[in-house]
Amino acid sequence: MLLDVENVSLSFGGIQALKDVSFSVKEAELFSIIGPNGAGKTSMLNCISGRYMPDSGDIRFKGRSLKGLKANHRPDIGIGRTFQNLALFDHMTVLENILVGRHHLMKNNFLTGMLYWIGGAQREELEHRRAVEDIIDFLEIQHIRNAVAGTLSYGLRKRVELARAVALRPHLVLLDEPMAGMNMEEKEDMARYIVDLNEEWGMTVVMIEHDMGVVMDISHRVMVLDFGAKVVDGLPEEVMENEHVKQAYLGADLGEAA
Amino acid sequence: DSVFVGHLVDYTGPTGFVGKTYGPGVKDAIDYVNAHGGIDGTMIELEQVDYAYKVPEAIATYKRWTSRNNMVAMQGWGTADTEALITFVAKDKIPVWSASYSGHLTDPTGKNPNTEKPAPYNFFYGPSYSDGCRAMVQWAADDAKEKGIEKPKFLHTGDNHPYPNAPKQACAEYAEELGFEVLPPVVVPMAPGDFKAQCLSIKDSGANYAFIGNLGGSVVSLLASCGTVGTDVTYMANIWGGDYKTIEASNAQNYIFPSASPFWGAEAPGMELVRKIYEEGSSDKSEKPTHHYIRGICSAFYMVEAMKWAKANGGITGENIKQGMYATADWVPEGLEGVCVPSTWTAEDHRGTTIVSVNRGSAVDGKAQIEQIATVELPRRDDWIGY
Amino acid sequence: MATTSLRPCGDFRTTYKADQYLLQTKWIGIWTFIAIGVLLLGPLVLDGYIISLLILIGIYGIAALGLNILVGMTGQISLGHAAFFGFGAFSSAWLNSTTGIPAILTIPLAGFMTTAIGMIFGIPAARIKGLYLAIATLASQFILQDFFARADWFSGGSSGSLADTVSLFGFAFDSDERYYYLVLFWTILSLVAVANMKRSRDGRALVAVRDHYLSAEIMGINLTKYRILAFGVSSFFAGLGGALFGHYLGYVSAEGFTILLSIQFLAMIIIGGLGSVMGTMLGAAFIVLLPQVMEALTSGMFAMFPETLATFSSGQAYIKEMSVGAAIILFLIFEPEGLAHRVKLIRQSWKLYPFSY
Amino acid sequence: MLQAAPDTDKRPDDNSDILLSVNNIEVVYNEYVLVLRGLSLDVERGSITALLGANGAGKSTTLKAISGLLKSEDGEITRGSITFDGRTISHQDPERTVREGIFQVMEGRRIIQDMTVLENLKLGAFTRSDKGIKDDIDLVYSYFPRLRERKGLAGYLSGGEQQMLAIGRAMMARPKLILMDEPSMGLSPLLVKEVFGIIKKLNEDFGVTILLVEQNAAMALNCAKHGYIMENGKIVLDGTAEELRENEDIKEFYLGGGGERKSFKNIKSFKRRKRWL
Amino acid sequence: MNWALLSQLVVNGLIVGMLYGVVAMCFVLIYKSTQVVNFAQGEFLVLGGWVCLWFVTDMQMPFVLAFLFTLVFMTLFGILLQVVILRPLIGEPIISVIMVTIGLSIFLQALMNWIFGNSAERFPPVFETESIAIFGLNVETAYIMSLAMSVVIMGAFYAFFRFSKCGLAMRATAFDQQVAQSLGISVKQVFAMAWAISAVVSGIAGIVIGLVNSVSSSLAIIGIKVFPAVILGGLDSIIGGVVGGIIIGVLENLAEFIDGQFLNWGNLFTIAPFYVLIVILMIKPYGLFGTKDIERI
Ligand SMILES: Nc1ncnc2c1ncn2[C@@H]1O[C@H](COP(=O)(O)OP(=O)(O)OP(=O)(O)O)[C@@H](O)[C@H]1O
Ligand SMILES: Nc1ncnc2c1ncn2[C@@H]1O[C@H](COP(=O)(O)OP(=O)(O)OP(=O)(O)O)[C@@H](O)[C@H]1O
Ligand SMILES: [Mg+2]
Ligand SMILES: [Mg+2]
Repeated sequence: MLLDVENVSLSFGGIQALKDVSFSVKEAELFSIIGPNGAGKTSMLNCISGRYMPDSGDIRFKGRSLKGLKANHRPDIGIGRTFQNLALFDHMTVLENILVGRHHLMKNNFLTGMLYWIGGAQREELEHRRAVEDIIDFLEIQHIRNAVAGTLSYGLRKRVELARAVALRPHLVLLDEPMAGMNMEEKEDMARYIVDLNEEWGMTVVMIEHDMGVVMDISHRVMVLDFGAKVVDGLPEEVMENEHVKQAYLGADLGEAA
Repeated sequence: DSVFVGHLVDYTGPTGFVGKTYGPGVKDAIDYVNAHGGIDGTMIELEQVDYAYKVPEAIATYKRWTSRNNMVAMQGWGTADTEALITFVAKDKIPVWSASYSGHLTDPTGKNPNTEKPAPYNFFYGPSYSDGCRAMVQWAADDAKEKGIEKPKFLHTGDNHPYPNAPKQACAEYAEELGFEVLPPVVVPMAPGDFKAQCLSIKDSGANYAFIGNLGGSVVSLLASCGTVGTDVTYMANIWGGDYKTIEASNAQNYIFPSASPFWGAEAPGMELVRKIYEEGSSDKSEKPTHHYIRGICSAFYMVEAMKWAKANGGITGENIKQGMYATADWVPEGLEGVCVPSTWTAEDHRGTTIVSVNRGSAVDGKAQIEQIATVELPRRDDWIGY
Repeated sequence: MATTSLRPCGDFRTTYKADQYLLQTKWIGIWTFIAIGVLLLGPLVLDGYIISLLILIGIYGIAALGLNILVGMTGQISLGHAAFFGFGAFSSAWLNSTTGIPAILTIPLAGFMTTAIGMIFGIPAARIKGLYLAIATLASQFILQDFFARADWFSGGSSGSLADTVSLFGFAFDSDERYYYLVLFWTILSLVAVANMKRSRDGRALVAVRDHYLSAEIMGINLTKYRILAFGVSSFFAGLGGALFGHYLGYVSAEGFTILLSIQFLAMIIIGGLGSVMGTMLGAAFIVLLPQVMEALTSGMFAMFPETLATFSSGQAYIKEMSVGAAIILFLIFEPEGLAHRVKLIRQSWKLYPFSY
Repeated sequence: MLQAAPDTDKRPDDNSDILLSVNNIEVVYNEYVLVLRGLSLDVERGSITALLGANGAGKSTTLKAISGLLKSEDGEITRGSITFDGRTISHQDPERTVREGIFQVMEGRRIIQDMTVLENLKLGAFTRSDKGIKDDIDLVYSYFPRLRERKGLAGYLSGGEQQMLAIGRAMMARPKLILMDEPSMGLSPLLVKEVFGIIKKLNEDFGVTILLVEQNAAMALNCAKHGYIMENGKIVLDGTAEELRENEDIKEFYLGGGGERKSFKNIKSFKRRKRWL
Repeated sequence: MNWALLSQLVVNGLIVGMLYGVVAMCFVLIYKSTQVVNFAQGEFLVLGGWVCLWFVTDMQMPFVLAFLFTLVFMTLFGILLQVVILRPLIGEPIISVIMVTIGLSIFLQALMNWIFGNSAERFPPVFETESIAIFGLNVETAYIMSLAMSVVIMGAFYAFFRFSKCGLAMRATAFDQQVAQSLGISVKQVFAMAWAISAVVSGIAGIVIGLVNSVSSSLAIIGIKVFPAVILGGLDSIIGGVVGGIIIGVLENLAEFIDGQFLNWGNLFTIAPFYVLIVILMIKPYGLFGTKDIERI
């Protein structure tokens, strides 16, 4: 098991965002979390990526407990993510945004950075630039490479966020509603990227998504949260059969692609 | 022909309170000299620049004058610009008459162990801050005797800045000599505000005499606050801290302060000329001038006469003017008898005068009433040069 | 959408290296070198006044550059920069007089001393953000100012301290013309250094912290470290500038490192353009020249029509000062994003010429 | 419980006059980025009109151009005009436009995070002075019961909850015309249906005209009467909802294939992007 | 331990602090509705002082009348300011607007020096008793006036932001001008109102300060002196402003006490508030009552 979440609970003042949720994600799996709005999906990701510390329970990654591991150290052990409400660096170009993803892989610092040519900063920058360009090509955002992120359209920003997360070179990548605000065609592209990340780049993916069509088709296993508690997890088909899910999430007529 | 003299003033900046009254004195005086034949025919081209007490502006302006107008002498203003320019003027050999009277400006050779910072081209008319304070203390000593206080207490008030601090140490030492008990100083910000707290400390410390190192609004606030609190302490000011405006604005009582010239309206042979200068001058006549204005005139006239000497002895150059300052002893500019105190500058000692007149001022229903109550002549002690 | 890219047409890059050049296009490169050439020849043609202005612009520019790293790049407003500037001036003088290290070396050393102080005063940034932090930096201003006046051993107290003339292998930078080259050297060095930093790892990290510190943290950036380091780096340039200032005057006095100067530094970078390297220099020039220009204008006006303006003659000084204030206001009304932004737009328009979009 | 806003109590079908018309506008950002290249569209009074298009096509820009919110992003209309109810509203202050009855639901929630849910709803009705406000708040709560429970600051709401609030705010405003920018974004399938229900209700019961930008084309074309497709800042196709639903390209690129859709999983090969220009 | 002195200092601190509080409120008001920190605040105060003095001395008005006229003047001044200078800056980077207020302070400073002169001028006696004794400490009557006023103003502000629609509109504008506009809020009007109110309150404070210290341009520094107070209370909290003001006032006086009695270190009066400020901020990064910004992604 790559990721084990064990009885994690989290509450904010009155609100119980998570009630001891447990699940685990296998190596190279494409795992989806679904559930009504406010069910606690994003909170779950926040716990894994270190934004929140669970009140109780434990999260183990590669067998190692994440207790007390600061958020900014988690990329080092291989956790990367995107955000539901866009969180790009609005005044940087797309290129710089993605390069920030390489931060934890780079060595050069203020001093060598200032000297640049002396002390190998330049070499390093170029190496990583190359890596980033591969990601750019893969996600087909060449045309906006030098655009200022803040000026991009919503859908494009989503894509840049994915690029930035991929740039972290994570084992486990957490995607929070990667397809929000995309039309069918773009969702198909996005789905292709995610599947490729999973199959070709060998990344383990945990994805939150409301588009049942996508979730059903591409995810290996699905977990359903409601009111902070886990309802079921299992193969997509099984989950869709679950009465509770039909009622609370899909609404009467089941399985239909949103 | 003409020679160029630069004139730095602060009308709009933090020291505008007194700057506005000193600057015009210098300008009117120079205008008067020009109007009456200049320096034996040579006109003085005076450029007045308000640098608002900002150092970089002072430097830039100075550089413009030296490089574009080949300035031969300069009338400066405050501590900030004077100190920033010390080394420049020494290098360029341009004598400066500042309105900053810091003791360490009086040491042209830097032989004083306390400072070791030579200021060969800096001059000013009037007692140094240190001497001014010493004079106050000396007067206080006599005053205490009269009042029959056997071990009077003295303290220094003022912000923790170069200007108020300038006389602090020197003055305290002299006070000790004269048998005062010197209390720890009370720090009063240079910016005005409510100073009742400080007044309470002063009151509580049981001081008999307090020296006020600040100037302008800050002094007004201090005196006002202390007036409200009700301290029976005799406040003695730095030369810039005492004038009718301060007294009227703060409604001060029995306020002691030094001066190096008569006040406006006083009778002295030289006041004739002062009045002429004022009337012919361009300064606004809305309010009557203070003694700072008159000191401005003196400062200008010493420069002018030094220039006269220089012209007679090989041309008006910075060096010659400097020599001109050393030419006469017990020197009073012609026509200003009884206005400018007889002064002597030498190559080792730039203390122009050590004679200080002590005044007492009180506000009587909103109008200041000022009387001279003593004249103190301090010894020219060597260990006091430059500090 | 290629329109959002800031590349001029007909300028294609074949390698990533080429794409990361400091001087983005051939023409910028050429112009830069021409500019440097002109600056090098400056003293031969220009008079002392201009030289001294250039020196001041250089010195303040270096310090402002530091502030821009803090405010422009990291988004931490500081109201205490003048204090660090002053600290640099005193440290260099102090080092040089006590240890006897030659001034040419104490200047950068002063920079490092200031870095240390800056990081100490930067510690609050670990927890405090935005305007709260800005006011907290006011503390460093007042505390250091108090220290200058108090610590006679360090600053010479009320009578200030002497700063030796800088000299290198017997060549003394004792005239403005000579000192100019020293300042020019450090200015160019600082500009290049900061420009380099901006395009490398830690520079990006700083901007990331400014733009969205939450996601920056998730991207593996240690917020506290960078927030405090930003203070350190910015103080280095403040100290460097201060040291150059001190040795230029030859005499350092606690007067003049007040909050007013701190605010002027802020003015420089805001007018120049937050986060822009070249802009900082433009801003410094703007602030240094503005009073000079206004002086010239007002006195010129009064010289031209003495009688019509006679009634105001007493107000000349005030009119000048007012116009300084007004100039700042008007400038920001018409160019709220600073000079750098305007320059960029102009570049855009001629790149896309003749097709305006 | 709810009185319809005045002058909108006609049946949606019996009025075919144009409420909003955008004539050949050109929009430029920061003086050099041309985004809308001569775009025109009409919105019929009392109808729902859908505006579809790829990411970056300029949909949000179009809406901002109408509501006047471009200015605060250094955008400006350099050519063409926009008329609302016969009055030209291009270049006029946004608050004015709102008072005249155009309300925009902005992309990406844009709720006021440091206020409570209730305060946000109250602000939605800022331009209103009638008595109905209280009832409408209850109405919003009846649609989104989750919101009633959330007493804290709106900033702490979940993405979807914020989206609900954004829509609720629009319901509070009761304008003549609502510009909806991707209302269903980030909502669970159940709520997506709910939201389109609301849109219909607003339109039918309260006679609010709606210009709907939506990525969920299927849903959008279901409830819309008219539709526009845009590409790179131009309208490339328009017609009644039925026509569009039948159009092959629309089927392929917006509705997801013809009859039965192929699984997302098998879309491996590059697909030739059909472009109308 | 000198209890008499201590108590007197504390009383003084409370009273002076109250005045800081009033000035602090002016900051908060502007900040709350525009996110701008007004560096020209000090000049606003002095302007109020000068204008009132002018009405009293040159126009020979009775004080009360002059007081009211001053408030009217300040209102107009505030609105004018917004129309001429701040309106064009709507939607521009906040820091630029802050910079503009700095430019404004330079401008006003010079203008007032020119018109009213650089020296300090004293109000003719306004109250029949210049000062009254509280716990053995003589306090200027003017302070009592300000005390009463500040309580009223505080109440008014509180109600204003709590209950009125404008209050909401202001907060919305502060959060995001674009969103505010999209809701039909006129950012212009909000700004105009904020600056007008703030100017008026500044006027009141300015008059009090003038009565106590005599009016002089250098009083503008108080604008910067209250920064710690504002921050201490929390930038966006009216009550916080006042509490902060009082705390700083008392702190200054306690510092003076400790300094004068024990340390003799000098200058604690000016520096101490800042040390304390930093300590408190380290514990409560948003001041005592400031709302913390939402850290949610
Ligand atoms: N920092 C916080 N403070 C207070 N409440 C919070 C916080 N974060 C989340 N919540 C609450 O916890 C609940 C779960 O939030 P979360 O964002 O995890 O929902 P979600 O499953 O992502 O919903 P959606 O699908 O709409 O994004 C929500 O009701 C939200 O109000
Ligand atoms: N402030 C801005 N400055 C410069 N360019 C901008 C700005 N805002 C948007 N753009 C550009 O305008 C184009 C259209 O943006 P817009 O947001 O209208 O697209 P959209 O149709 O809403 O896309 P999406 O469906 O992803 O929201 C994009 O290419 C974007 O880069
Ligand atoms: Mg979520
Ligand atoms: Mg959009």
